[in-house]
Amino acid sequence: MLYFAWVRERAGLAGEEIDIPGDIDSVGALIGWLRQRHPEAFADPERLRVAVDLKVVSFDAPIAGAREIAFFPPVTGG
Amino acid sequence: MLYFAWVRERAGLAGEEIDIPGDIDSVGALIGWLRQRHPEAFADPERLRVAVDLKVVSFDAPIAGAREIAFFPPVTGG
Amino acid sequence: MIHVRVGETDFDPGAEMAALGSAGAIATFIGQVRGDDGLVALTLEHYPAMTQAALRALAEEAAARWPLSGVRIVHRVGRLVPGERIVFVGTAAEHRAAALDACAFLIDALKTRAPFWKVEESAGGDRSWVEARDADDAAAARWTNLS
Amino acid sequence: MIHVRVGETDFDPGAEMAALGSAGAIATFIGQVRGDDGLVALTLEHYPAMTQAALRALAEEAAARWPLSGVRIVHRVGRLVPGERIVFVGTAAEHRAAALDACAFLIDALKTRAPFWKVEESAGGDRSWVEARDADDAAAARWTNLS
Repeated sequence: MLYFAWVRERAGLAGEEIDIPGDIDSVGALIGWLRQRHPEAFADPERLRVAVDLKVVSFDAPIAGAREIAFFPPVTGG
Repeated sequence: MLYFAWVRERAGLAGEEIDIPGDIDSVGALIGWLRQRHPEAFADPERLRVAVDLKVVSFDAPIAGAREIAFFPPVTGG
Repeated sequence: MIHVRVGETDFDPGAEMAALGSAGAIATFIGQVRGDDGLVALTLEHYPAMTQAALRALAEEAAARWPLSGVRIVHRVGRLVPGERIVFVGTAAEHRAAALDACAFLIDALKTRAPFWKVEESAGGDRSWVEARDADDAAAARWTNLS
Repeated sequence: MIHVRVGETDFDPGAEMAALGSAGAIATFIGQVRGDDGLVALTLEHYPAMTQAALRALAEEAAARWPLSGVRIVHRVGRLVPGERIVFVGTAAEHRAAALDACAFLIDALKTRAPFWKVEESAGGDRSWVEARDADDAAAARWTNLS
């Protein structure tokens, strides 16, 4: 699990290895589960974006078999 | 009178001092009169543009008191 | 034909431009840190494993859409002070419309589709994450209706 | 804030860009001679007494229309061979849309409203005056409906 920008700051860490329970099968479910672990970072799912194995996906995307999941705010580069 | 680009080449000169007859009072009339002098350069008025005292004007513009009149094709810079 | 680069070091705009070659039309854009409202620094964070591929994908999308002979994107990360360069986008084409449109497309797309985040430091020591702007989304969305 | 220059000598794109300062957004366009169809040289003629004022008027029009902190136009005249630079247009603004739009406006306007004429020399020794293009008029006309 990787966290960027204020997600990283609110979670208090840039990344962590987690074993996700088997019944957590989508990004949306994962957010609900992570909220217990990092209440501040995951309090407001609407402000979060997610990439599964380096591809930006929506909250209904499956996470089975994913090797790297990253959470971050909407991007602000350029 | 100044000539640029193919107007200059067809007239065979870059400029000339001319006394314009008093009854030639507009750019359009001047073109008709210059056509006798430089038939090739002034054969096709639609392809000509004109500036009177450094301002691009239309063919119905007056020329009374003008100090410098320039004829040229549509511009192709940039 | 496509060159993308991400790093902390500054770039030389003249050299980037020269690398686009002698095509008929070269369009470039440079974004620099503004010193508005007492900003003392801007720090850019990115997602290293994604960034290079994301920039390359945008460049390839531009090259598929317009007849380009060159695309260069250079994006800096790290802490930058007002006046410093953040990003260079350059496009080369035979004709000006392709170069200009592709350059505008790329900078709009960079703002909404590349994994960078900015945090601002103010004179008082406050830090705040820059919020994504609806205007940027609208600017980027312009390009989705044209192809 | 406005700089316009006409002459036979080449310019340094990096130096022109640097002269636009450290605004948030810098957009530039460079036009170069293309070697299409056996072209060996392009010669640019102009109307010296009008040119500088015409370029300045275009720059001022852009500055009145968009919130710009800098405008630079450099236009070469004389005989140029393929690959040589013809024109530089650069704009500086706080935000990218103003810089990009003003830059595109200026190059469109230069093509239709500045007193330059191009004559092409082909490998066979033929010379022919470049014809004004309807597409250029259309590109320039886009800007008249926006203000």
